Amino acid sequence: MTTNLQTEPVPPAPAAPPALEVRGLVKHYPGVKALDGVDLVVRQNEVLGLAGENGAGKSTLLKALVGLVRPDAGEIWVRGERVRLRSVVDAANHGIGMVFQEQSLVPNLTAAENIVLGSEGPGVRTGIYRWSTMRRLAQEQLDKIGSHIDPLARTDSLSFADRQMVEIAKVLRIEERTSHPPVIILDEPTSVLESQEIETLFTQVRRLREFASVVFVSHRLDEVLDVCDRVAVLRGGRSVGEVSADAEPADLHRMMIGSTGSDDHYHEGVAVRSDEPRRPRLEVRGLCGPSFRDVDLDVHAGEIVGIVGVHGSGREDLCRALFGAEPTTAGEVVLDGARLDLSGTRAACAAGIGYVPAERKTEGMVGPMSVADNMTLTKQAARCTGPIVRPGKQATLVDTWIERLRIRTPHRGTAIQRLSGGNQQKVVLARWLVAGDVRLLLLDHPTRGLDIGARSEVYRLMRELAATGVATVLLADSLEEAIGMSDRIVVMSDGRATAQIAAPAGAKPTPLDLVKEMV
Amino acid sequence: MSTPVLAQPAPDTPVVARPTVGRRLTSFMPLIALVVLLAALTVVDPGFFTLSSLTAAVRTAAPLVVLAAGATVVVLCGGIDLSIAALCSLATVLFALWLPDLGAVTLAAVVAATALIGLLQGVAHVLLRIPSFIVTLGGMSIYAAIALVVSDAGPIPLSDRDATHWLTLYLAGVLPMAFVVALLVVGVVSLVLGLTPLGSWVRAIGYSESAARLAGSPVDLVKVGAFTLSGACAGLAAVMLVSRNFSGSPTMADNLLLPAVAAIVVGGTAITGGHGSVWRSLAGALVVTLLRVGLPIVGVPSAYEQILYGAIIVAAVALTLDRSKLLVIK
Amino acid sequence: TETAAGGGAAGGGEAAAACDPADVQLVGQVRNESNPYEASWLDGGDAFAEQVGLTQERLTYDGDSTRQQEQISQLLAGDTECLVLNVLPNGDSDTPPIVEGAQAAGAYLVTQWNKPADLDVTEYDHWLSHITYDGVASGKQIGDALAEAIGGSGGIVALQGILDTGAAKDRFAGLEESLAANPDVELLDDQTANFSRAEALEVTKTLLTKHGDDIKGIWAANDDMALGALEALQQAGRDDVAVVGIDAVPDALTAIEDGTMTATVSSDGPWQGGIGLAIGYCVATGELAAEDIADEDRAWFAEQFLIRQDNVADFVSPETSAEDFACDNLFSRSQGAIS
Amino acid sequence: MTSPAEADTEVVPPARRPRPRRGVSLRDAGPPIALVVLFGVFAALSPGFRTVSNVQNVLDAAAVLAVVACGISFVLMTGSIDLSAPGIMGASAITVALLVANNRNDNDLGLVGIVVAVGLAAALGCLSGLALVLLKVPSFMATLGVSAVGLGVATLLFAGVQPNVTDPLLEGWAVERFAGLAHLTWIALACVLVAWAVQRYTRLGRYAFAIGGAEEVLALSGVRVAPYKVAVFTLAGAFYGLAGVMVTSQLGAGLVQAGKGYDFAAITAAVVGGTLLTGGRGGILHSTVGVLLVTVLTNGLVQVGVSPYWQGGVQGLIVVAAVAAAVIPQRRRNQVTK
Ligand SMILES: Nc1ncnc2c1ncn2[C@@H]1O[C@H](COP(=O)(O)OP(=O)(O)OP(=O)(O)O)[C@@H](O)[C@H]1O
Ligand SMILES: Nc1ncnc2c1ncn2[C@@H]1O[C@H](COP(=O)(O)OP(=O)(O)OP(=O)(O)O)[C@@H](O)[C@H]1O
Ligand SMILES: [Mg+2]
Ligand SMILES: [Mg+2]
Repeated sequence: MTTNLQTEPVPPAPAAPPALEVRGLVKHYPGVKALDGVDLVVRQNEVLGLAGENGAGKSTLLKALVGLVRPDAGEIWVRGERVRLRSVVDAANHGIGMVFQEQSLVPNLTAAENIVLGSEGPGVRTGIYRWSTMRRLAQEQLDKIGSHIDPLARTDSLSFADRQMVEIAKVLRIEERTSHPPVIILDEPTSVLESQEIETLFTQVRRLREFASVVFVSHRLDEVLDVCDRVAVLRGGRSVGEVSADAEPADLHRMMIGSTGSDDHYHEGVAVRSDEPRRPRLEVRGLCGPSFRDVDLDVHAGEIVGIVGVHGSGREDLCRALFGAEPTTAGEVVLDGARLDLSGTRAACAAGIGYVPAERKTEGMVGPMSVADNMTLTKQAARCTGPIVRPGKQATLVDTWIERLRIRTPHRGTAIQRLSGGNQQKVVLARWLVAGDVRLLLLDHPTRGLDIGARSEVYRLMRELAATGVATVLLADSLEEAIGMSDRIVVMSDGRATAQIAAPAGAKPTPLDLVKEMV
Repeated sequence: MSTPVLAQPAPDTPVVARPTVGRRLTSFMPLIALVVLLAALTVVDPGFFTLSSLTAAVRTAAPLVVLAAGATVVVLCGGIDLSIAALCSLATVLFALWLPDLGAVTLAAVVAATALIGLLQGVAHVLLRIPSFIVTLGGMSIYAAIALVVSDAGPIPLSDRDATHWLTLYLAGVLPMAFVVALLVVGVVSLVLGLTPLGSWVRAIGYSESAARLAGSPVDLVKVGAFTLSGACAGLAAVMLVSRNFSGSPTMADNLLLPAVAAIVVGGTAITGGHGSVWRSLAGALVVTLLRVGLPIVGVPSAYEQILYGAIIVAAVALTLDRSKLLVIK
Repeated sequence: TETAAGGGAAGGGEAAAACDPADVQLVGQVRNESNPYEASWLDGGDAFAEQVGLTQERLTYDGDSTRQQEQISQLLAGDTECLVLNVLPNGDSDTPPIVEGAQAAGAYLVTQWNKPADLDVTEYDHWLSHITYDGVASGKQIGDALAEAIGGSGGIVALQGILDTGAAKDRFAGLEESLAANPDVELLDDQTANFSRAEALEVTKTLLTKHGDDIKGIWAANDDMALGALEALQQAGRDDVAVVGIDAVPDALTAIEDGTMTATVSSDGPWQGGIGLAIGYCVATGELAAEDIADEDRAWFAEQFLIRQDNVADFVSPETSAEDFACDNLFSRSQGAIS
Repeated sequence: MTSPAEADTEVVPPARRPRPRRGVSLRDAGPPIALVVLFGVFAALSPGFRTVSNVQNVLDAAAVLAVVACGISFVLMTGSIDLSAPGIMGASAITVALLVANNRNDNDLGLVGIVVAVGLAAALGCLSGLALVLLKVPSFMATLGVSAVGLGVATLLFAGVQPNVTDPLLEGWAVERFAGLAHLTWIALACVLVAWAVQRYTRLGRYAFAIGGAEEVLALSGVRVAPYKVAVFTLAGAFYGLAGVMVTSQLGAGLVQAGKGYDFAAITAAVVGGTLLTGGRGGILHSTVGVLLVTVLTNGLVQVGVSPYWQGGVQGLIVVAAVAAAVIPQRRRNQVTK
């Protein structure tokens, strides 16, 4: 296993100029140096991975490459020519296109329109739409990535993963836009995809390499190493080196955080659990809702129960229903012996339930508000700081949690939308912890978009909470996560809980065991 | 068990983002707009800048300030209350009708009644999921009809002018009592929003209601509360109008709706919710009042007055709105 | 002829200083300039001001009660010693605060059209006069004219004005009197069209389909609505329906000349705009003492005429002459005190 | 850690999915149902209501509001609001009355006059759009300001004397009928069709829809949003201008107040029809249903004989009830209503 550790960027190959080159890029935000002299080279016909912790500056760098971020200093060269990118159109004309970390589709347009948006070409003639052409253009893109979406379906009626495929189909339109080999940037495209879709995507990425360059960002390091030819690493807004594709995830990780990490990031055994049989903390009996039926579920205090299932298995709705955010039609839920009122989120909160939604941007956080406000949004937190908010007390409380969760933010008063995705997620999680009285946590993809370090930290946190007796329901990002974190795994398929698999430390099931139950 | 070594505290010690001078200025823009407008009016007609003239202006502005203050909270929550003016008219009628029987408690009764009506509106909004625009638009015509019927379609003179006399007095000889009350309302609402979690709930609801709800904030309660406050403020403004007109009338305040919303927006509160504050509406209401009375008084002809009013009000908003807080302007 | 006493702000008119005619400030205030009647009112005020070598300050408040109050109180916060106001209050309830304000500030005030019945002009010494037209009489006059036009029997519909205005109520009361006197005329329906031409058009169309040929006549509380009704009739192809209104606006007079409209009642805008200022001017300059105005001239009905095709020519271009506004001739158009 | 390849076995046959939505759905059925119900109730209550001539009357009465609603729908689609109708309609009404044959001057421009008036209205609408995108003034205020400007311009042109229209073309619009409906009604119908085609088949219309859905995403896709916003307001202004001309034709005179009340009436109609004020949902057909609903309501209350004192109140109550009923099929637990 050779690890190619280099601290200097690779000099551009003498023969062909690199597809894209970045020299000394700097970007300051109030209180943060998002980019601090980044150098990066994207060769032609290669897949370049970009790795780094949350907040390392990956998205900022990539946005600079598509003209969305105006760098304070530094140069961008495209195919040996220095360019100034002022807008997305500018970048597209230079053959650079990007799939953004946060989904960026117009929900009320059809998938076809989204795919050709901004580069309709023959789809629009003198301002008049030609729906059949549009449809054909979109279908061509969708065929490329093997997606079976109806191009004329409204985007907001598609599933999250389908929408991601639409985005990828859309960025591939760049091929049509330039005669040059394009550079396609994918910022964490896989964080919401299932493995089947990920595989389709990778096939596409490999196909793209034939005629284009691809920049690929993911926090799943194995995935990065699997698909990329080379992985460049960012840390604190600087390029710290690169590794080749045959490196081990651990090496990559080490480079990302600048020190040695540990493989054991699921922290099994941190939680201390008494084995005496007690009444479960959460008892779900025959619960029916919009997309699940007759679900029975027990979660004991201090237990982490993972729920796995394919798309449409109804696990997400089940979670929301337990939090009172989705209506139920039948069934009963008992929390610590008291019947739970499922009529609304407030009742659930009051009963000590916390919920971390999967769609962070729209449901998890209030973007323009500060980290502190986001953290103390719950009624419980309000009780903590008293009916009259004492700024000092609130600040201490918030600062404690910023420190405990190592949230990278310039200040507690910074608007949460200015934080990197991972740090945002930590704030959302912290919301349920500040009051200190949460009894049941419903975590829907809590580590979506988090780097290994942050992820590990979240895992540790879950274990610690479990140790203090918090019951946790986890909808994991991947089967591995579900297996690693859960004490017990419930498999859901078609809206029913079909199997239960014990997963105690030391006797974990394999992913295959789960998959067998899921189909 | 080994804990993984995590990222060290960020090497570049983050500096606290301190507001720049420009940023500080933007938060005072409503006041600056007010001063600029006053200066401009004084330049056109030096007689305008006298103590008695200013006193008259703030006295005039008092009901508008109260109306706008209440509705601001609804706007901050992302809704809108179009019923304030009609409710205020109805309240003037109720006040005049109830005064002979209720005497000293009429004020409290009227404010309680309008608060209750506001509450009902809020409940209809959150329970039936009808957009606030429609609930309050419907409310507007319903209250107008009730006012017309209970007043028998005419003004009702005050049976006892002393009941509202205190509102027409002057504090320290110059500060009209009605305006003092308006300032109190603004102060109390600002304090409550600033010192309790209500403030951040209101803003969270305005920015992103679903996130606020999933964070377990009492969304429905806060919204109903906002409508209740808005109703109560309409009742209080009605008493001010009655004290000025010595009667209640079923259409007395109807024309205050657009000025009140204009006051909120001119103050720099985002009509889409989230960003803004009550004191901004105070400044906005003063700007709007100056425009309404100042332009004709300094001698602008009627047709040009409207054109100027339109232009200035747009310019004022262009000045006061803090765009750094808003991603898109709708 | 200055007296040492100076301001009239305190106490009232006993020792009111006579103003230099050049110092008198004339203000006319109406709802808006975008309707012919009120525009002509302000023009009448201008004509009078020119006659005495002054200019009139034209104020409009867009039918907005609060805005009217705001303007008045701002005006009264300035120099009020020789201020003369000729005001059209938006509604009855708007009159008391204007009166109180003028009284306290010592400005000379004449109001027109709207006044609560229980507000007594003689209790004030700066509120010089209140002028109005007898709405009950005019409502009855046109009601009778309408009854006559449809041959004394048949169905009519009424278009009411803004429901909470005194004018609308009085005029409708006049119609009811007329109906009592013409038992064969039946009121099929009454609706409000808020004194608006556009609303009258819509409402009339609906009423025409509702009552069809039963409608023989339309009684409108003002000419604007009558004109809207005429348009509706034209669009429905009906020329057998008599229409009456009030105000004698130019278009209505034309319609009467053409025979499409039956009758209206004159309200003389230019005269109203001048007379209010004239009364105030005469008192302010000391040519007329407020105490000398007879009680029956403090609140009075002005002369009005029923206009029909036979006499319409006399009213087509209302003229005001200087002598209408002479200080000794101010109350010549009085039809008697408001009871 | 297992590599993703290992988990390949996770591949499963396409799971049961909700059918993605295409075009119209049951969610949009509320307002039309409310319209039918309301129509039925009035027809049952009042014999006068269910006559053919009254149905014609309702359609005629809906004409102007329908044209205003066409304009306002585009603006609402983008998530903005437009209160400029009264001012723009007033300005265009006076302008057209002064340009076609009239009693104030010797102009007799006929159709050209109409085009000029609509052009002026479009320019005023454009002004709202520019204030929105250049000065970044929220549309609520920008259009309120433009409305005041329009009224001012109208008052200036009005100059105290009502211009009466004698132009046969314009007068004919209101008086002459084709297939039982006034020409104005056919004009309104044409407007609705044109507006619908614009919404459905032009880039402007689709982008307006998209701006309401996710404005920032358009920018990310390299679409410059500002010109489309200005265009939307200009288009809306043109519709208001035409509506002003139609009112002038109906009344036979140019009135400054020609557009009074049409702003809120049109917004109500649009919202009752199922357009969201936050943008991105609804459209011309929705608004047209809303216009019919509101007009049927106004007409029906008169036909049924509700006291004029109560009419406004009853109308408000029914509008609220209709919207409440219409949102029932689309009610979700965590739904945001603003
Ligand atoms: N618009 C902004 N305003 C202020 N600070 C910002 C802004 N965008 C990013 N930052 C800051 O710049 C730094 C880099 O952020 P960036 O989004 O590039 O990180 P990232 O590497 O993409 O992280 P993640 O893996 O979580 O997506 C972070 O500290 C972030 O808080
Ligand atoms: N209110 C609803 N009405 C009808 N169908 C719904 C509703 N809510 C969700 N669904 C559908 O029910 C199915 C279950 O959805 P859910 O998102 O809970 O699945 P999931 O197992 O969480 O999938 P994933 O792995 O993608 O998170 C989906 O097909 C979803 O689109
Ligand atoms: Mg990122
Ligand atoms: Mg899911």
